[in-house]
Amino acid sequence: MIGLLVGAPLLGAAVLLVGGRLLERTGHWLATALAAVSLVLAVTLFLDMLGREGEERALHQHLFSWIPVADLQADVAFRLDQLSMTFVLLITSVGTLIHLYSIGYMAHDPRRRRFFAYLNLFLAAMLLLVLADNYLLLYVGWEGVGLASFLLIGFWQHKPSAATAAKKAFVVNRVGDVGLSIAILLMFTTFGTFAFEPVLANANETGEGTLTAIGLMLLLAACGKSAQVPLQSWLGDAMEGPTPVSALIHAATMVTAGVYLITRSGAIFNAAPDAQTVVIVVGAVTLLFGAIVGCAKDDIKKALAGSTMSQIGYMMLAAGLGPVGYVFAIMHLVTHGFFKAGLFLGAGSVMHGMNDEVDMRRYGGLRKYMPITFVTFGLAYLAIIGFPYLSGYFSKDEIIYAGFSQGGAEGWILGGVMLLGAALTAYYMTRIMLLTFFGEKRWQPDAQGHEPHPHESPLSMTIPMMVLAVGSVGAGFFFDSGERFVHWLEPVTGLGHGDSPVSHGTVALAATGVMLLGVVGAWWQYGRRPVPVVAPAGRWITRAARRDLLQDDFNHAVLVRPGNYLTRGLVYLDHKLVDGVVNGTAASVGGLSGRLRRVQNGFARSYAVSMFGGAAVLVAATLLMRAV
Amino acid sequence: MSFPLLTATALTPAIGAVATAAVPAARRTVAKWLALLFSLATVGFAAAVLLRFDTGSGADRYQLTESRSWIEDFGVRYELGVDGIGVAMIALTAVLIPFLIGAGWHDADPPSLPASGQEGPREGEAPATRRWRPTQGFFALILMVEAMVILSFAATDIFLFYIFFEAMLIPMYFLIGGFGDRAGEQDTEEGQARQRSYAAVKFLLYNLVGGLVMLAAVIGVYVATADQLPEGTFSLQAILEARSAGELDFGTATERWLFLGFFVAFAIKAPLWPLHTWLPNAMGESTAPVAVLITAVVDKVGTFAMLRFCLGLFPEASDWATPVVIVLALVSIIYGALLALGQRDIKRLIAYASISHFGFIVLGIFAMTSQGQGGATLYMVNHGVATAALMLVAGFLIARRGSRLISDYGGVQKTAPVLAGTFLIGGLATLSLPGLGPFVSEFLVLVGTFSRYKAAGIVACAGIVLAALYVLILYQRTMTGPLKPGLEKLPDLRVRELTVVAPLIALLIFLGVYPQPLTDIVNPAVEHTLSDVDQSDPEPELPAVEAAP
Amino acid sequence: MNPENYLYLSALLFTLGACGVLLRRNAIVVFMCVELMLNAANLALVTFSRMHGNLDGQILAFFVMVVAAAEVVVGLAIIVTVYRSRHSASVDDASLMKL
Amino acid sequence: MNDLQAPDIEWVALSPSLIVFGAAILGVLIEAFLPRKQRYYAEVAVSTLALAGAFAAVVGLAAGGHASGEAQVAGMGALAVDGPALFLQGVITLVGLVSVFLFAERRLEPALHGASVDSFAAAPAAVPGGPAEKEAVRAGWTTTEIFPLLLFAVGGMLLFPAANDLLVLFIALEVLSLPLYLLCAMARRRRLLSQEAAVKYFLLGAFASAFLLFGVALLYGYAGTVSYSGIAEVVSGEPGAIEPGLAGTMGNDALLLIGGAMLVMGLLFKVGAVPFHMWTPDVYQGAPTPVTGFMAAATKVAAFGALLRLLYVVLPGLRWDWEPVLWGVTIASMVGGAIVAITQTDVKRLLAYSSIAHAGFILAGVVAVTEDGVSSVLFYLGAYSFVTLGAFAVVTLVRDSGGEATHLSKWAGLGRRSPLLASVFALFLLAFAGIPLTSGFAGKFAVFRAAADAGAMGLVVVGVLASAIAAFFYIRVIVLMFFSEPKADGPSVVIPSPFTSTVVGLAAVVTVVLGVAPQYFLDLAGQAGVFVH
Repeated sequence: MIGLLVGAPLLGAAVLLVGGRLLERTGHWLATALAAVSLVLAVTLFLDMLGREGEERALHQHLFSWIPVADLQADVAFRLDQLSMTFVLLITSVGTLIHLYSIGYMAHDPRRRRFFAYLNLFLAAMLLLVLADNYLLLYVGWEGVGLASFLLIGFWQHKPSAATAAKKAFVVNRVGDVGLSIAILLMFTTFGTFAFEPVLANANETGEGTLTAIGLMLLLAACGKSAQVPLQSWLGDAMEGPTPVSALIHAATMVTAGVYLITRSGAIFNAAPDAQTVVIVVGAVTLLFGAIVGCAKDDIKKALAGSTMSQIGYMMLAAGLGPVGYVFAIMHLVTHGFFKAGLFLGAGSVMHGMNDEVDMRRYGGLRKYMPITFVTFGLAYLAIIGFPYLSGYFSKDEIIYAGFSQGGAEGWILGGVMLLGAALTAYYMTRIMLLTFFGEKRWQPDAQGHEPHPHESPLSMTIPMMVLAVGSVGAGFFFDSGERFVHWLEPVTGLGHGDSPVSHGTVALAATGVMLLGVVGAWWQYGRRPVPVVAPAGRWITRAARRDLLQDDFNHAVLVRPGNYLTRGLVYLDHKLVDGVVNGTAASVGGLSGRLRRVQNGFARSYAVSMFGGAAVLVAATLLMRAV
Repeated sequence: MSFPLLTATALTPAIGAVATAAVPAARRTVAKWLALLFSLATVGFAAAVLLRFDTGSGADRYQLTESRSWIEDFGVRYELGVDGIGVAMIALTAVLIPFLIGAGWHDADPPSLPASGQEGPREGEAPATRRWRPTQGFFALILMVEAMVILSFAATDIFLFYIFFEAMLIPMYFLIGGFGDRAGEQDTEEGQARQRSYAAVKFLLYNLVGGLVMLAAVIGVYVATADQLPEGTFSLQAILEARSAGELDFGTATERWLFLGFFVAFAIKAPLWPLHTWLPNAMGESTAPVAVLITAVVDKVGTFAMLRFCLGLFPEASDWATPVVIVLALVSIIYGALLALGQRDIKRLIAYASISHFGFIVLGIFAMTSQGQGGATLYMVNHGVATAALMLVAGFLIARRGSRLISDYGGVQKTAPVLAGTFLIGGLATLSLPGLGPFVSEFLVLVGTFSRYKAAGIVACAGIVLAALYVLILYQRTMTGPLKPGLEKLPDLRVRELTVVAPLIALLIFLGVYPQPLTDIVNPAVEHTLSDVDQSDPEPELPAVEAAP
Repeated sequence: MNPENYLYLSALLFTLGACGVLLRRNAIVVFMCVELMLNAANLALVTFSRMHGNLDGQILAFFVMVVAAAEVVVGLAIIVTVYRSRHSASVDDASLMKL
Repeated sequence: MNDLQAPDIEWVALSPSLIVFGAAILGVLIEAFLPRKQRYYAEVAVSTLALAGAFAAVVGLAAGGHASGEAQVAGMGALAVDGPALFLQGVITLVGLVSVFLFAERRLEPALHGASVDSFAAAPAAVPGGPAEKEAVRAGWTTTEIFPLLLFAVGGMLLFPAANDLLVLFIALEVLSLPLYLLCAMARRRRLLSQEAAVKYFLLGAFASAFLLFGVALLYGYAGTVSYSGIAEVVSGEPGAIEPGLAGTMGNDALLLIGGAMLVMGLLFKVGAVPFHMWTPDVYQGAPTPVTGFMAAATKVAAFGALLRLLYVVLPGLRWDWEPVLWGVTIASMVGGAIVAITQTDVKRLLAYSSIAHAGFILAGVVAVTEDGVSSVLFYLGAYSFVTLGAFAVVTLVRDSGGEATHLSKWAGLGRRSPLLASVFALFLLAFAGIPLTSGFAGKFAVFRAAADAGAMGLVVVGVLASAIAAFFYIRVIVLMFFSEPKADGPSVVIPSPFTSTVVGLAAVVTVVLGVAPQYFLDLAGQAGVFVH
């Protein structure tokens, strides 16, 4: 049953890839159907799970023994508990919606079949990731989603930028993956296994040092996958991929895998406070980093990408707080899944109507042309900025509250940072809203000279947007009412209560306040007067933010260029030194030969001399031997 | 004495070689089909070996043994026998060869034939080279190599092994020097010939020197056994028994010298830094199938022999040498990967990648843990298949464009999506993506190494990132981006080529998802090897946990 | 008188012959020097046979003379042909083959 | 002085050499009395039969147990009939037989004036290019004297390894040398080179034999006898009957050591070991190729036989004195020969230097003073002689307008023009290089193992390195033949008569058989490992 959950989309991917031309017409429907199948399965499993009580809710399924070598026993086995269930539902639902959306979005793409194959592949990998019951199998899913994201980012391979972005994403993720693999190695040497049960159960028994090491390695992995500082650089470029991809992989699901990993490994982090602190710091830094970047970008998708980073920063931070935060991290993750997906799909719909124009400065006043998009996008917008009683409001405020409840200076700092982040969120989201849907039209004919004719997207695209909008509006309230979500997840993640210096209410109030501040600020800058089509130079901070706070320049200077020099140097050495030594010896033997040859000078008498000398030596040596 | 299965397995390709070589010059196609037929027959025999091999706990270490007297005067017997590792390697060899033949179907057509897509006949040699039969030679040589490789995998007599270890150099040498793809950096026919023969000579001399050093060591072993045992012997089993019975002890110094003698030979064969420089030349200059033959089959004899002979015969010395070997292996991993990054030539890039992978194999072998050595063995198989897939597709690509330079390609996936796809899969296997065979083995090697030498394990992990870099850069430069001029008419994979590649990919996936059959065969052998060097896996910090799941 | 002196003489002759071979250019002379060496050996043989009081040495000496004669035949034949074809009996001139 | 009594001769035991010498004399008579036209056929027939007969005789003797149990000293202590002697005599007679075929080959040279001719001068005595020669050529003369000369040489070689006293040793040396000197001078083409080779060989050979003779004299002076066994007794210090006269010189080690050294030097010259090797390249290059082949193969065999007997029968007592010296010679020969060969450009010179290196390898077996050592050397000699013969036979076939094309550059692309011949030659080269599954490897392994067994691991290591260097130039030739484009004006391969084909074929077969299934011959050599005293 659980296996089928993963199997269905995997089958789809295989069939579509192998099937070739035959499936050009029907392929996308097949893919969507299979995604839907896994959704149905997920729902049935969910209801079935609700049927059972607390402890029995977790399901196990052992398929077969994968790598049995001596003590090392890696199995292909699944584990479906509340945490996994949450993700499964999120993934399958959003996934199915986006399959549906893509049917319209990719209608005119010649390689649509492949696109859907990759989407299915992604679903399979992602489900495997959240369903695995040991870290190695999780690693498989982990790299699997990496591959899918590689393929999808680089889907328009003819664009060098896309290909580069895809490669960058994979490689940066690989760095993170190394972290995960080292963590797994450490687990094996420490616990003799890397299945969740024994590892997490015995986490406390081993030294804190080891646990900190494991924790940090896991964090490294999480940073890679969830685009957290310092491995954040790939997410922005990943927007080269088709918009549905950005929505599904780089907003709703894959990028949140890091949060899943850390929550899943809660037991380890709980026992390794130092590691937790690092997680918190990373989360906090990324939170602001992403927000700042998001404020400066004119490319709508890049701006949203920045926001994604920042939102995941929230989740990370929450996860770093330990039991106090896990639940809310996941909760925010889910709500974010809805509204961020909605936002991206909205952006996609806008681009669809605007000849794939992405520069917001060339939009403006689109609300008349595409009302549905405007409404859905708007609702998602309100949700993300934390407008009272929409999804974001609940999940984010809980996290901020949890931050304060760390108590003492730390609590104040965290709370402050997160409030600032909230303000920024409000600012850049409002900015996007204003630039896109308000003001007067700023678009012009493109290079080929056809004027874009903004129009509403087909139903197959708008329906998913509506559904997601509903989600972004209702999810938060639904989860929060009667702490439903908390009780649901508690058995897996545990729940902690810090003592916060400030009450819930105050936090909510403050959050709303800073939110308004951000909105007003944005309006002040972009709402009052017309927006220049060409971006003004801006202050240093803006310029830096436009360049993703110089992250690429940094990487290039510190990693890429020295790396190039190193390889070039080594290539030279390999040729000159390692090879040179060998060829040198050969050459020298040759030279020696040439010299010895001359002794053979053709004169019989000199031959006689050598014989005579030889004889003399022979005699002398023999006598000498006797003498000594 | 039961049916000599191993001999039959080795003899089939040998006969095939003779038969193929005997085909008259005009009948090229006949020769090709004949060769394919015999290689398939070999697969049949190898399958029989696989089935007859008993993996039960009580089973003998060496099975299907054959023992005939050959040269008593040298104390040499014709002794064959396989343990799990040997079975795995024989299976790999037998399986790969048909694909290589299929892939090289047109590689050896004389240039005058239009089929090979080369320029017209060269004047002035039509009568002179009437009896010159390159095609027949090509396939005959491949089969000859297969026969010798199988024998050296099966030989349990040191001398016997040595003979084939050395003898296989000659056909390899002719394959490298005689049949280049005419796509080198040198554009003149002459210049390419020169480069080819340079590569061939380099290959031969490196390996010959190694082999001769080993010969001295082999003689040394005989002498040592001769004055400690009733009579000198080369029989591996006899020596192992004698040692375990305490009748034989080389003595520290001697053992170390002998170990070095063997190890150098094997380190050259399975190129280990800094003895690797022959490989890029050899693989770069030879045709894709031959390149695969080198790296996927012939070189494996080296790593295989490290497991069977170095560890088996000289446990203390191996233990003594381990630190150095580990360091060399690590250097190979990183160094090979970095140089792969720096290559401008597709095949040389793959060659350096292989060097990096051989680093992993050696690392696993000398980690002296069951995961490490089991992983190393799996690695040999997986690397063989993966490189075959990648290199063969690369060969198809090169044959189409007539250039090995990465810079000559770009945007290929536009005109040849299937080719690009298969190439990508091969590449992903090379960077050991989970779900494909190499991942399993690489992970095992890492675990095995890490559990004994933490630092080494972590350094090796760096290789993973580099692998991703060089593979993806290669893919990006050749397959993606705008279409390079001259590639507009590039045809996609033909049926023959697809039938060659598809099964390899299927095999990769199978090995990645369900390697258990392989591990079942290999594990017992690894346990034996470990007991030879009397090592055992380090216990985890919390042994209590092991019982948990 | 003391027979050993003949030994010294023979050693001297032998060395003289050897030096001749090394120093003289003319093939004939070189060849004669070789003959000198042979005869030095003969002298030694005879002397020893005198000292040992058995005849082996003298028999050997006779054989050597015969052999020497045969050698002269062959040697002169070769040297003369060479002289004919290149109008010089100098050993050093015959140095086409080298290295 | 007791009264004379007729010596009793074991005619049977001596039959091999007797047959050969008889045939040689018969050959001379044929030259004297038969008309020119028929001489060639008569000579070929006689020499073939004689050598075949001699070989049969050898086999008979061996079968009669003379090789092992029945080993004896014949001809009043002059000749030994024992394992090593018979084994080597067998090899020599076979080589001689095969060489006869090479000598008799008449299809290679273009027919002159309707007469098909061999590769020997029409009138060796005539001035090259002079009227006399033209006359002889027009008359279609051929030098059929080569066959008796060959037979005499073979006869000498048969005696050489069997010689059991110093007198016979010296005589045998001269008997085998003198005909060779003459044969060297008889090339039909490039006569100047040929004559030069003869001169050099002759002068240096005579020089060497002078040394050897003086060594003989000194040993005689030391021991008072010329018979090996007698000297051996004195050396090992239990002389039979000490006569008063001996007292003066008897046991004077100076005589012994100097004499022994000079003797050994004389033999090392024939073997062609550094530093007594310098004649080899020139003579090999200049001599007519069939002669070179014969010389290279047979002389080495005979000389090593004599060397073995001398060292093992006469001087074992001095082992500790000569062993280190021979170590030096061995290493010098292996390394020197291999290194200098690298830069050679002429096939025949190349093979000459390789023969020097091989002399070194064989010496490694000699130095190991054990029974294994002896039998390994015997085996190596057997294997090596046939490879050499085959190689030179191939050389005779590769010709262009100027006769044999021996310059390496002309061999480029031979593999394309005539794959079969090139592959055979490649086989011989690989055997020289000691690649497994060829006779060369078996031999090399046997010798090295014997050396290692005797504790000379150092020699083995050096030898291994030397063979690595040697491998390089053998491979160079293979590269040239197979991997480089054929030259437009390259040489062509002549289709030979059955004679040469037999030689090449036989050599190839022997090379492979001794490589793949050497056991039988190893046994043979093993049984033949004991010298009679």
